[in-house]
Amino acid sequence: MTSVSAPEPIPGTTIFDGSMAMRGYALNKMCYSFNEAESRKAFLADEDAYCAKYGLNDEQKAAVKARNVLQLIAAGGNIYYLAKFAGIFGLNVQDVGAQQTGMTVEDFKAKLVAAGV
Amino acid sequence: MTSVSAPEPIPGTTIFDGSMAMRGYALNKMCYSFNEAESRKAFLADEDAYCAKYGLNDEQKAAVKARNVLQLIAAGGNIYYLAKFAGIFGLNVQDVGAQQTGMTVEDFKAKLVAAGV
Amino acid sequence: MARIVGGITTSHIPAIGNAIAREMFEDPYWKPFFDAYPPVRAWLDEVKPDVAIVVYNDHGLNFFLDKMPTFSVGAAPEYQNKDEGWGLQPLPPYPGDPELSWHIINSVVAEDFDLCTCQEMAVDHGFTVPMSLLWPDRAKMGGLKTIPLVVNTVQHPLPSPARCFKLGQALGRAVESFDKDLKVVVIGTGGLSHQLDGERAGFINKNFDLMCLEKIVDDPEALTKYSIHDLVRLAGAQGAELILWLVMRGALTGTVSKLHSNYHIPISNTGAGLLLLENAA
Amino acid sequence: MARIVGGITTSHIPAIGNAIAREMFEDPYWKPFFDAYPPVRAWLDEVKPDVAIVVYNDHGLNFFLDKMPTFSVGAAPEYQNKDEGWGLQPLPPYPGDPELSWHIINSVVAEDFDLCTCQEMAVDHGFTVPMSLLWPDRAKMGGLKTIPLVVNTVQHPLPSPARCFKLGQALGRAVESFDKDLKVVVIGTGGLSHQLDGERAGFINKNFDLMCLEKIVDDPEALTKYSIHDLVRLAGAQGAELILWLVMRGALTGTVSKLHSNYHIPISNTGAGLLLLENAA
Ligand SMILES: [Fe+3]
Ligand SMILES: [Fe+3]
Repeated sequence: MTSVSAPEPIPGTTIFDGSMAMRGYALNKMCYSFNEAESRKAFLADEDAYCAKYGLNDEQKAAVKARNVLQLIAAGGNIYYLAKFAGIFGLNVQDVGAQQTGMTVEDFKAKLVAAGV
Repeated sequence: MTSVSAPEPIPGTTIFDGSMAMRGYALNKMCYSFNEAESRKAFLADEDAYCAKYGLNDEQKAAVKARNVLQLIAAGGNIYYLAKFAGIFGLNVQDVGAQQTGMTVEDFKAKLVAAGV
Repeated sequence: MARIVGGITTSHIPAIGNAIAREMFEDPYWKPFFDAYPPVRAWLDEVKPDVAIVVYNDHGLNFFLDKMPTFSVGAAPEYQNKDEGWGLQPLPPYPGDPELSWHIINSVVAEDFDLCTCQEMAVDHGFTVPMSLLWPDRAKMGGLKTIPLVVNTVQHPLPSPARCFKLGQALGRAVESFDKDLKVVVIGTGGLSHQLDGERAGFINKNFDLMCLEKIVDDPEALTKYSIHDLVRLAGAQGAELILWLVMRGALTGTVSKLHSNYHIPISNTGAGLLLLENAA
Repeated sequence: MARIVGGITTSHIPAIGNAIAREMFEDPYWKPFFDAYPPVRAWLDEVKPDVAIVVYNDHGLNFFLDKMPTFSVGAAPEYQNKDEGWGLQPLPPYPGDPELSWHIINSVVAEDFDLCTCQEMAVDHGFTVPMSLLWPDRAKMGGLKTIPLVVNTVQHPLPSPARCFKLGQALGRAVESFDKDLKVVVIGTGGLSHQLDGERAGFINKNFDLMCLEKIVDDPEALTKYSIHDLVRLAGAQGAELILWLVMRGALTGTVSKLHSNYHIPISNTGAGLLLLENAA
């Protein structure tokens, strides 16, 4: 069953597989709730209570508080659900990309343009 | 694609397939809600309003009103969801079987016992 | 490595749940049914499996027609039993084994089975009734963990008997490639012949059931030749639940021997079949 | 009989939805992207398909991890677009074709694909952005009906490229056995290379994308040799969306010719590929 054994890791890349899915379930469930305007409002009104309601662990709570995407991913966050969290603060995937790569948004965008040359 | 073309009908048996599923969607969705005690209560409190809320058509409303299982099936009801409707009135699958076959519950049970001989 | 120590088939009729709740074990209607179970419990007591994979169909508790998967595998740390609407009291939750669940999911998806994975899943009588029959005393479950495997029997098209058997075979390979010393039992629930709906309600086919009880042991491939439509015609609309047994049987990859069997008509509207199959390496 | 008249690939990036909403068609960043679409629209205008099958991945609107199916097919009379949480205004619903949906479901399940069937389904930007790009004027859609086909790319294990291609082939056979004179177009959405998450965010692989744009036309089997892990490594974590293109390509059973293509870097974090493939009988 070689297809099932874990292949070489890919640098800078977390595969969202079963083990990440288990770790991140509560966090992702909270982020999934942000599809609804009321949930986003409730989160903004009382962030701590909202995180507690979804049963986030301490690592997840700290990552949420820090708005830190790499920490959120390490805590089991899935980028598709995290995008809804980022959206609350008006951040798009380029802002998120810049934060994760430690670049300014301008530099991150320039890097993308350069990929086309 | 012979496996997809419709095979011989089976007397007294409705296959709950796509066409039945389309026909019965509203009815089955209502019955699915009866998993929850509050929904059962709301139905009992105002049956017409509850049926209207789920968008039942006239055939379905009439079948619900008549507590008639064969009519409910003809209107697209699926037995698994209908069982939850029957449960509201304390009817089990033998009561439902008797009603559909036009037998008394005692005769229906006797028929089942006879199948074992 | 993990090993599948055996397979069990048992009916999962809700009325059984009621009878258990009311402790009707000595009632003349129920006695011939309940009396068949002690030998299976004794075997479980002796073998002490670590995990039970329970193959059943959801009856409209966890899944509705808005999202109706063909095959679903639970990957939750525990499984809640919930109100199904007609009076069965919900039982305490069952512990899951998410690590083994994910191993199975990875292995089986790699073999081209298109699973639905469920990290939260409410289990209904299709799961709880067999568990209560096999482990009437929760204290005796010890550290037993469970994995629900749900097959669509609610809305046609259902997966064919052949497809279900193949899923079972892939499940067997998955379990036996899991790198932990676990004893796993696979439980195929439901059946045998019954029909709840329509003018043919109450249909039971004893001859067909007895044939299935025989073939499933030594010649399960014979049963995979039937189409779903054949099963509905021969075993009744809900008799198509035989496909759940075929998933279980497919998972037994070793030398299979029948240690115990029983057949009883009727329980509620159903011909109830019980089998204990040992899977020797 | 129904016929698949062609296949289209297009990116489905949410930023495109924003740019459309703000009518940024002449903006220097967007112009080279939007300018590629008129030839495809002209073809659609001429061919006037009756049904569009849209192959996409749900990005966390209709499905959550409690029930995550591998392959889902919509069977609803209409599909609602809903709030995804980050500002895209929901669009009016899209009409479905439940009759063709059920024909496809019956046909494909009979070929051992274990679908999840959805009689209610909210569609997200993965579906709506391609629709807006191809039919910017809803009035020009005429009686066009839609069928969403959703592939899991959110949670591993994903179905392999080979499995997705085979699903496409089964889809092609299903459509072409439908007893109604319909012209069907299949739209493979998403891709090409991109990665949103991790320290490697912003990864784009132009050479790999250009290779895909070539191979998908004349030698799609070559792409089915990759594993999902290969795709993540070569095309980025979300570049695995290439499997959606492979479903589309599998459905083109006739003589395939490329009528139009475009490739542009970057749109948002992505290499955006557009292809119009004609499927001659
Ligand atoms: Fe059942
Ligand atoms: Fe996408």
